[in-house]
Amino acid sequence: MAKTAPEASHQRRNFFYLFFILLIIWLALTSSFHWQEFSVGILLSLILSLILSKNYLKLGLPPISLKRIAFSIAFTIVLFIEIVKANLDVAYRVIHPKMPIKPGIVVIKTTLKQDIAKMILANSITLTPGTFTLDILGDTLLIHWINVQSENMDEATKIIGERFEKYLRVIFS
Amino acid sequence: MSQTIAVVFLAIMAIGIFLCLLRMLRGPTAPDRAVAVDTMTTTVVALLVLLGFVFKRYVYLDVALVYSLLAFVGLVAIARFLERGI
Amino acid sequence: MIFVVSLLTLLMLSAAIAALIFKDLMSAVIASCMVSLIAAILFYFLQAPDVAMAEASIGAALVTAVFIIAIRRTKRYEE
Amino acid sequence: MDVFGVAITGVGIIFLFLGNFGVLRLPDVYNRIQAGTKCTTLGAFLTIVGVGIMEPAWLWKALLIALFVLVTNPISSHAIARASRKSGVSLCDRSVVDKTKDFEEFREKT
Repeated sequence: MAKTAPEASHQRRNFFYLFFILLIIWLALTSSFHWQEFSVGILLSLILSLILSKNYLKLGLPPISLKRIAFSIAFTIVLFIEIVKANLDVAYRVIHPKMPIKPGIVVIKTTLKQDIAKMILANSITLTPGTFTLDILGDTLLIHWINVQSENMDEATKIIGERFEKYLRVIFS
Repeated sequence: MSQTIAVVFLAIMAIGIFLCLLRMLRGPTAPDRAVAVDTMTTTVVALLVLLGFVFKRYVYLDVALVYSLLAFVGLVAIARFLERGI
Repeated sequence: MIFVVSLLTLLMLSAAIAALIFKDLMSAVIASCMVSLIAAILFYFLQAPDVAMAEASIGAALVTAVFIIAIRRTKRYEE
Repeated sequence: MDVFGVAITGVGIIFLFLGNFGVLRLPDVYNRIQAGTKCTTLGAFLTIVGVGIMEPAWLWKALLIALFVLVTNPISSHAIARASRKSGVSLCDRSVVDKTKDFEEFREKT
């Protein structure tokens, strides 16, 4: 079956991503750098990524570059800080005798296009203070908010989604 | 880590599991009970890793690894069934 | 340590009794999932990690899925 | 190093306990999922990493388990939340706003 040129390069890129991820998982699992273990790991991840790399075509993973790596590291740091803040927030609301909650369900919009970017955004929203993704359809997300600050869609988008979206937009542009 | 601290940590986690079980017994609807099991799964994974440390066996980490991947499958099956609507 | 083991045994017993008395079969499946979770920890305490691994994979994933398929073929509530 | 690992493990266990307590205490399903996801994710992460710090030979495998927990926990909670919304569990009395209707209209339009 003949392939167009962009599709072939896309598949090659997916192959390299999958190969490195599988190799890192193998190294963490065995925790040894003996050459026998290492070569078996390389062989296995080569075979698996040759078989499976076709299945990830529709995810739309972008090519790698220095800027994207820098923004990914910044995104990870921001995410971790937000997770810690979220925990302190939930702990305060649980321990407080009167339970200061004001729950509600709001709708927000996103400008991201790829499915994998939306998935990362939804999972990050789940782990950040007071918000939880209930459903997703196209570019609309349904959010449960434990302490509603704004019922308007644009304001809610600015408060909830913007702090991650500005990183993800660069990474997946 | 001394034995006393380990036992105190394990006891706190066991009491946490007890709280989840109370929610499972009281929960008015089926999703409430599923949430209790979901919370308990994560607690149990952490408990298995800590228990492996207390017994000083490297092999015990594999059980936590398998558990963290497979309990997820059971929960997603339950959620799919609830989603179809009865 | 004996406190933790006895507490976990009591929890497992109460979850098993709950699985018996629930009228909603879906809740009973969730309770039996919880029983196998605690059983895995108890096998761990008895120094049998292989049995714990089998219990974890079969009890939490496989048996739950089989029960759910069975409930879908029949009905959910017990009279 | 040992004291540092014990401290991290202790903080993680406190968060795990608070998550379990929140599951028991909060009023309806969605609030319970919030407590049960956030607190237990960070709690399990810190506990597992703390064990990895106390025993440096285990660190890589512990990090792998922590990564699996970090990835799978939001997905399973999201599946349960979606299922409870579809099966018609209502919000508690203290809720202030419910925009679900807008979302359903949007679903029918597309």
